[in-house]
Amino acid sequence: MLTAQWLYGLTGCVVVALGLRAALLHPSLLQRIVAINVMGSGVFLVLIAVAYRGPGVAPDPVPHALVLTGIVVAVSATALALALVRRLRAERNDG
Amino acid sequence: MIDVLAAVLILLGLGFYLAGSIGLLRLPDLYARLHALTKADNLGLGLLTAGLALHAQDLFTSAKLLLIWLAVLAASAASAHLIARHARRRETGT
Amino acid sequence: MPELLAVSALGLMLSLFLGLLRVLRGPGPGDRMLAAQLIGTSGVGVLLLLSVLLKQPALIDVALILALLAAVAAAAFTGQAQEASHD
Amino acid sequence: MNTITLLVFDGLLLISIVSLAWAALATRDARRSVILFMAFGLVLALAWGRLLAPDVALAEAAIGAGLSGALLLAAVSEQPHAAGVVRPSISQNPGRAGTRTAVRWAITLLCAGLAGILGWALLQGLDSSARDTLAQAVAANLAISGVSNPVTAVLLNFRAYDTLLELAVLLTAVLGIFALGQARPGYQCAGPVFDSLARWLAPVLVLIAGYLLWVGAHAPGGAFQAGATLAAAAIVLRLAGRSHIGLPAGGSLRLVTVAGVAVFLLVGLVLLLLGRPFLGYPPAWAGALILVIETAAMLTIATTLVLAFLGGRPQALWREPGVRRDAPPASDAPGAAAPANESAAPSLAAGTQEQTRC
Repeated sequence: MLTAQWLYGLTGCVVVALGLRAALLHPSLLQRIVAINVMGSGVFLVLIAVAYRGPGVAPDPVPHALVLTGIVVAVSATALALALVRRLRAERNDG
Repeated sequence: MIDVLAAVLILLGLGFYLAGSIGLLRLPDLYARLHALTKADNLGLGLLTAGLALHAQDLFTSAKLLLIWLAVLAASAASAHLIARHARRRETGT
Repeated sequence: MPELLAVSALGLMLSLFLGLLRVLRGPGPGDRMLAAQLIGTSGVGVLLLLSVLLKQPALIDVALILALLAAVAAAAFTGQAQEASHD
Repeated sequence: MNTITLLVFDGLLLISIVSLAWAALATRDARRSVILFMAFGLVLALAWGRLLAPDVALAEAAIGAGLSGALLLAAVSEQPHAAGVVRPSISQNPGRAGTRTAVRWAITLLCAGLAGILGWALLQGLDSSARDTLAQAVAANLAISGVSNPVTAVLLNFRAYDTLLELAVLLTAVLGIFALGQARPGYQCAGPVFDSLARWLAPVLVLIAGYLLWVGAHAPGGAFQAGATLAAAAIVLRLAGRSHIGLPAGGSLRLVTVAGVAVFLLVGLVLLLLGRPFLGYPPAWAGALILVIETAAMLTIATTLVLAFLGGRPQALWREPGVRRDAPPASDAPGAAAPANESAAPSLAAGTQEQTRC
């Protein structure tokens, strides 16, 4: 097991926990969206750490492809969530 | 010879970076910090890219390094202007 | 040469870290944006050094994208700041 | 890099990641949170570079540190106050305060426990020797994939289904955004300084997008990174207060929005008709087919991200068919086409008819 693997992987776990906690507890909807993004980044950190094979060795490309997909899906989900927040706010202002 | 020159440029760049970031941390107000930041952006990165461009094998890489420096230069000039104006507007309350 | 680059990468990482302290400390949004700018510039430098150290020429492209988008970020910040001062 | 230098480097990087994540989520000020989140994305891009994942670093630099931040900042700017949409407080009753504290602690402990389990599973997984089978399969088949960048080979050949469905997710998100409301009005002009910056930044971004698309076949890059960069070009123009940001109007906009999924499906179905498996490219054609799909995917991704930034359906999309329906009865007049064009031209501004030159 490489030092970088567990170092970055465990950091990813900590980031997931931080994000999940804020996603559940934060009073602001907008920052819950940020929290979910942070949580996703923690997962990406774990995946890329698992793919790492040491300096000078080609890493596993499959987790890289997964994370790439994940980043794009995360940004589109964020955009949809922001549109929902916007609509929610408009409805509240009307009522 | 070229390696020595590249090393000197890179180390000088590093010096400006550190000076800029220490300035950002220590200087008293936003406008003074703005001043400090430009050292890191303009000179620090400029010297660093110059050193790495000397080190680079092909012309394409050197061109990309130059473009990076120009981009950061333009971005930092524009954003320094915008941040300063924004701060002034907040102060004057308009 | 690699040793020098490694030490420089470490130095730039330190510069990024100092910028981080300013981001956390603030106090105003302008200060934070400024410090984020420093983090960006240091990050660009770190990526350039890593591209040589790790023999990953593609990291130069990453640095290029970061540098170009730093301007977009600054504009997004001030664009919204203007709207905020509008009302 | 020797071991000690590398360890200190990693340490600084990881402390930055954790403290930025913490700080972004601890604050109640939404704008501060977003700025910290952007810095977080930037530092993550360094981590991807450090872990030899330049493809991911490119996407993170364009999306994580750039576009997500721009999206969130645009949302923050609309908020009536900086505190964000605060949930209606469940109860102001002080008797409930104790319960709420207990719930907070329970959730915190739960998250810590989850991190512990995740970390334990990770370490177990890293220890096991039965791995790398997928990496070996990719390496063994790279020659017939049509590209030499293994990540692109996985995304567009070996796991092309995933990417097709990912584009479908993007399309769904756009439709959801359209359903939720209209695009937000445009920005004010940022002034001459930013305008002159945008003037050269936008074309450079378009150029880099093309470069990333092309280089993706044999080096890090590809449709996602290129699409995000292209979207950044349009967003720069939008932020500079331009009315024309390069978004097509009306039917063309719909076409571009579905192009990624459509071209992907078309290629798959044609291959089915030719007796090959769905999306099983013949090796001789794989490179060209991947480039075609990636080009369509890039345009779709860029359009999706720009529409996401606008935050709702552009008026162009909905008004234009109406204009067409009205146009034929009046078409005997030679000027009839002109109003239709006029209403389409400002609609490029996507919901901002009042846009003026800066």
